[in-house]
Amino acid sequence: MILKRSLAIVVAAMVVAGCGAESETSDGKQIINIGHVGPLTGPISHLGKDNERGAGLAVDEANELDLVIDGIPIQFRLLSEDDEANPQKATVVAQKLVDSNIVGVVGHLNSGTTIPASTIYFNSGIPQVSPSATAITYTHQDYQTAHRVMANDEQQGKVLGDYAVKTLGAMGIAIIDDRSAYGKGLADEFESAIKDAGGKILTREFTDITKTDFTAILTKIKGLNPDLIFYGGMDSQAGPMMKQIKNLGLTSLFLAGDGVQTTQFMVLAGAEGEGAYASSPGLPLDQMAGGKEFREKFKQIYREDIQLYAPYAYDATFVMINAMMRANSTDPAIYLPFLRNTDFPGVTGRIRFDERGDLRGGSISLYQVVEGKWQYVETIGGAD
Amino acid sequence: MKYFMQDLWRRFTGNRRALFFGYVLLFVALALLPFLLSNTVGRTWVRILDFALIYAMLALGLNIVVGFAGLLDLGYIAFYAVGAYTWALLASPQFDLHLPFWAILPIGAGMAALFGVLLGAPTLRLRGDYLAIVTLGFGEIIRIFLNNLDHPVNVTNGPIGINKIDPISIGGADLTKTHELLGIVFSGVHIYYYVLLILLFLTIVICVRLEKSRIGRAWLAIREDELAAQAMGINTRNVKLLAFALGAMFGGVAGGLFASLQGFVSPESFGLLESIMVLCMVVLGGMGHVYGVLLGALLLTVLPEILRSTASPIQRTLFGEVYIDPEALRMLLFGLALILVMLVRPTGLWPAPKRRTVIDQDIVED
Amino acid sequence: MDIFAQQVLNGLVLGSVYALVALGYTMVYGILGLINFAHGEVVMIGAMIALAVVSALLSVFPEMSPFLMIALAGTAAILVCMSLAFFIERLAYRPLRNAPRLAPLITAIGISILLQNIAMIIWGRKYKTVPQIFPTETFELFGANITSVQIFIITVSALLMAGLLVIVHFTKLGRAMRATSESQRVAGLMGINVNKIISVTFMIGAGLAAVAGILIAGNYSVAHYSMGFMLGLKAFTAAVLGGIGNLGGAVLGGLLLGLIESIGAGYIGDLTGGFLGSHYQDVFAFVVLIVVLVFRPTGIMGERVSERA
Amino acid sequence: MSLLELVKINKNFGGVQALDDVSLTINKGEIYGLIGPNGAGKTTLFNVITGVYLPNNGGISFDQQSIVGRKPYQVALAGIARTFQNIRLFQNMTVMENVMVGMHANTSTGSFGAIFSTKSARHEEKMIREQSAKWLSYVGILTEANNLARNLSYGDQRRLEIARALATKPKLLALDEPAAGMNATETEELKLLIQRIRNDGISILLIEHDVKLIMNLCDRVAVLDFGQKIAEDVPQRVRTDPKVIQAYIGGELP
Repeated sequence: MILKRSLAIVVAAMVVAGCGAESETSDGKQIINIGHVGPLTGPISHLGKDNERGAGLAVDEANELDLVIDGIPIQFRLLSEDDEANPQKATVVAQKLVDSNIVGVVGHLNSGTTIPASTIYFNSGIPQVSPSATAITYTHQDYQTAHRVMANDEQQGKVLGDYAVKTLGAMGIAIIDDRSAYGKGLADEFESAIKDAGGKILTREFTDITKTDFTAILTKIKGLNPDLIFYGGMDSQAGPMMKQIKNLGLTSLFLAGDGVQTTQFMVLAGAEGEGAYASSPGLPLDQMAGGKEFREKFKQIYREDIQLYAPYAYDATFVMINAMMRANSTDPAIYLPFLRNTDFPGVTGRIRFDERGDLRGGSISLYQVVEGKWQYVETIGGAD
Repeated sequence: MKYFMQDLWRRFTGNRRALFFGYVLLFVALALLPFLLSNTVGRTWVRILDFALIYAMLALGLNIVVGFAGLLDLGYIAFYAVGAYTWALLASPQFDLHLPFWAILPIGAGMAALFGVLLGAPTLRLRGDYLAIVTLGFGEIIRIFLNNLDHPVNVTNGPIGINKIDPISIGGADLTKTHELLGIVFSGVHIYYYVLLILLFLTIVICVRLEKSRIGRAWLAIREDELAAQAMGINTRNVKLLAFALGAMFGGVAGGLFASLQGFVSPESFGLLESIMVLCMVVLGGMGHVYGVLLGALLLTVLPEILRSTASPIQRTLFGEVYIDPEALRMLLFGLALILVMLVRPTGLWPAPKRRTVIDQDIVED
Repeated sequence: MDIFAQQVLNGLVLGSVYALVALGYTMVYGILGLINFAHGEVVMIGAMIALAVVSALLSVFPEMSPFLMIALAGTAAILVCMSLAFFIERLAYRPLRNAPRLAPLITAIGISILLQNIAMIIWGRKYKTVPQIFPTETFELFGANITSVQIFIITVSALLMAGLLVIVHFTKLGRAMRATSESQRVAGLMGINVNKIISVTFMIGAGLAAVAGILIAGNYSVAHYSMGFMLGLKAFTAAVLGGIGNLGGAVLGGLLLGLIESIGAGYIGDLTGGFLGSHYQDVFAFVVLIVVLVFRPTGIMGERVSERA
Repeated sequence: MSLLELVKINKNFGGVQALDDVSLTINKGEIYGLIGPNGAGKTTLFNVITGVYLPNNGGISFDQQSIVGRKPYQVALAGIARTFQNIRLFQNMTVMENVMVGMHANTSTGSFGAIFSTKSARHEEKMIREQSAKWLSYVGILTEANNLARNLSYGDQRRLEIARALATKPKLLALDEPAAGMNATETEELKLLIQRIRNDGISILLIEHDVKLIMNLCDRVAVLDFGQKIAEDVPQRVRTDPKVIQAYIGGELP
């Protein structure tokens, strides 16, 4: 009885929801659905929204081109879902998107949600391009559908480790991570790169994404007097952390991954952010063809700066559309092999996939905060 | 289910044939439901239903602890985690163990029950809200350990989680894949629906039987008045531990099924909010009342999903434009629903009936 | 620099904030026996309001004295939080005063979800920076570094806690509050307007929460709509550790929790050969809580409630 | 023959001597009364006997066994059933269920039996219901069986508490002010009930404020004052004991 009652509600709700889900536009174009998933509620929802906007901008731009695939005029539509950064919800919305006849999905944001969802996309043959999931596991499941347009933890951690020891000359190193899949993954890879390069790990400390007080671990680190502190985590922690580092009188260098190379970090760290290093996969946006335009257009439309991964979501969407164009088909089964063979000049760099779906020869750029701005330092890697 | 159906049909018809007919109808309806859903509103809803059944099992387990024995447990999700990780460790490439489901299910249930006793034991002297915060602490401790047991020895992979967990398979047939039987195509979520439905049915039977038994009465007695219960010769310590253990057991089974359905577990799934959500199901539905709790679990799993699909269309229909972010609105309405339901029905949507027939009328009239 | 002194100082700063928030929990619990789960969200609203006021003032009167600015922002935050608490109690708790014990707990959770999402709609999803209206200066104290903001936090918390103790123990209002927490029925018979006292208790707690919100936002320079939830839980833990319902206990519990977290994260890792490092920071806090409660089931300063027959 | 024997029981709360070297003996088949002015330590003594409080020193033996340090439920299992001064029923359970809980001590179905509804479990459950119904009719409230305990009248709640205690099959029934708040008719009915229980072979310890009831009902009476036993004898002699009269100045004694 209960089930029947709720069923009635469900059906009623879906009828309401179903309004406006036509398969053709008024001017006779066929609508092609591309899914996007990220956390749109909860503590990291600002990043989810950022990705959604990046993907949305790509879809809008593609639609302005009046694309024709296999003789049919096409209009793309982005179906965006909220996975709340919760693995269980991630599979529900993944299934929901599959049900809505998407031809591909841009997402998810976190590795923790991308991995369980990838099974559902794989089983349904839906190509998936994650803009920002960097855990190695994601592409090591032998799913032909799984791709990402960002260097994975191993690639990035290695570059950062080498850079810390060889370029910055740091020997004694303290590592902090935020115990998220991203932070831990990056910190682990960084640690092994440091050891390979002959550096010494003085301590590994931990925090979590709900904290803003790091004085206890920083004080402990201060007692060890490291040359460099590495943080595997996001900007919203790194900002206050940087302040506390300076307030405690620590003089060690500060290095972090792509989660920190943001304007938000500089805003949060303020003057204390000066001198911090962070990496970002790909090339600097402003050096890339269309990069500057993308940044300005983004700001103009959403009245907010890019948070973090929007350019990657933008690229991920275009990589997918590009594969459809080359395959001359929107059928996932047909364009999937074309997606694997992508060679696309994205705003974040040249995008090609290896046999696992990882970014091939992904280059990593390093930046430093100089006079309150992220200053490009150099790009490492990029060759095959 | 039996008591519920009997009650309902007696009230409407008082007719035994109608009762039988009711059973058949319910059976058919439940069996056809996934097909109906996947053909009208999409297969997602079958998956949502799967999760609703898992949550129902969880809520019924928590109801033993909170509803029957009156022990406010805010860390119940820990047992769900223990069950899920037990399954994940025993049936995945992690240690290259691939035990069959009929072996893991009891092991997972046993592990969870063991944890129930271990975590329950130190809390026996505590009452009310002290118990709440300690159980909350235990829940967090379990999650933090799962999140960090990747070194010095790697057990859980830490925050990365465990992937490629074996699904339930019968005779070599993987139940998360699509199968064809008698010309009907069953997809993974459909098959899991039936598996979960059977297990939920068993859970309900067990809960109802326990409630009406000597043990159940002892729980209720402790909930009502612990000292008076002791004066009746009830060993409150053992009976409370039994409640923790049995409640945890259901959590463990639900966790194992969750792990095998998802194929992936990570500590993110077992946070404090999940514990609170399950508690909301119990209280909102009607604490101590098996069918009320069932209703609460189904509503609180399905409601957010309905809001997910309706938050922006409704705005568009009403105002012609989407003013509030649909996601924010969804959670806003959810919070509001919790408050309103409690204000209107403080004992829950479907509380335990005030008069229970525990005595046959003929004994009274003797 | 003396590492140990620094860790103790870190713990005290963290602990004084916990203590301020814990007082709100413990006051409401003492008087109603209710875990006000939405209290952490009140802290967040306090921080957000103050931040909004400061930002507005900075853009309109950039030359205004920082002290006046913080005073205005503080007043606004306190007033908003107090009225918020008034309405929360009135709408979500009062109707349930005679309901089953868990019903108000669920409305509290509902309020918490509601406030978070309202804040998200109003102030957005991003972490917001708190402008530094005072220059940060660092001082040396017993070999430890302390910033001007931290000194401010400890001083303000200590003053507020002392003030609260004076109100509760030496004023008519305080007597009425204590009487109400002993027995609402008897207090009512003695001519005390119980509903009013409960409202006032909620509002005082909310005022403290608003101040705590401002102090936290000022110290860490960030504010976010989800900042209140974990903080609230920690503070609740602190209140229970000290003995819930007991004001002195809340202060003690808050300071202790701060010290445990700080010293635990700083030293336990080395003592256990790296096995229990700073990732178990929250575990230490909970383990101490559990151990204390196992030996003293009503907290450190809680009354021993022996079961009467 | 003695059933319960207290030897030099002392109990103090934070320096206040609530019980001071109290010794007393209750014989089998006896109705034993315990009186004393407010604050004399009656309820404390009661709680010491039933295991709620641990005495600071002293011995308690019941049925030739020491029960000092036993938990309340162990005391109940040993054969001492009790009622409470301020009625403590299981309010939201039915009258019948309350008595069924009383049967807990003498039944054995565990969770296994309950879940699988084994034959012995069903058999025992049937026995529990029949026995409970019997106890309800014994105290005269069988017609209320299906009502919630909290909906009973005051007098019936007292009766239910007694029925529930009897269901544990005690050797000694300890009643803490059972007549409190009762009118004359109800008290008279209670008196008959207590006598009937005694005649059925259960010894009774009765704490009462209603001195008249004690004097009419009890075989022997002990008087407590400031934690000390100041008299113990048959009612007629206690009534005329000068120490007792002294303790009750204000003329409460009839």
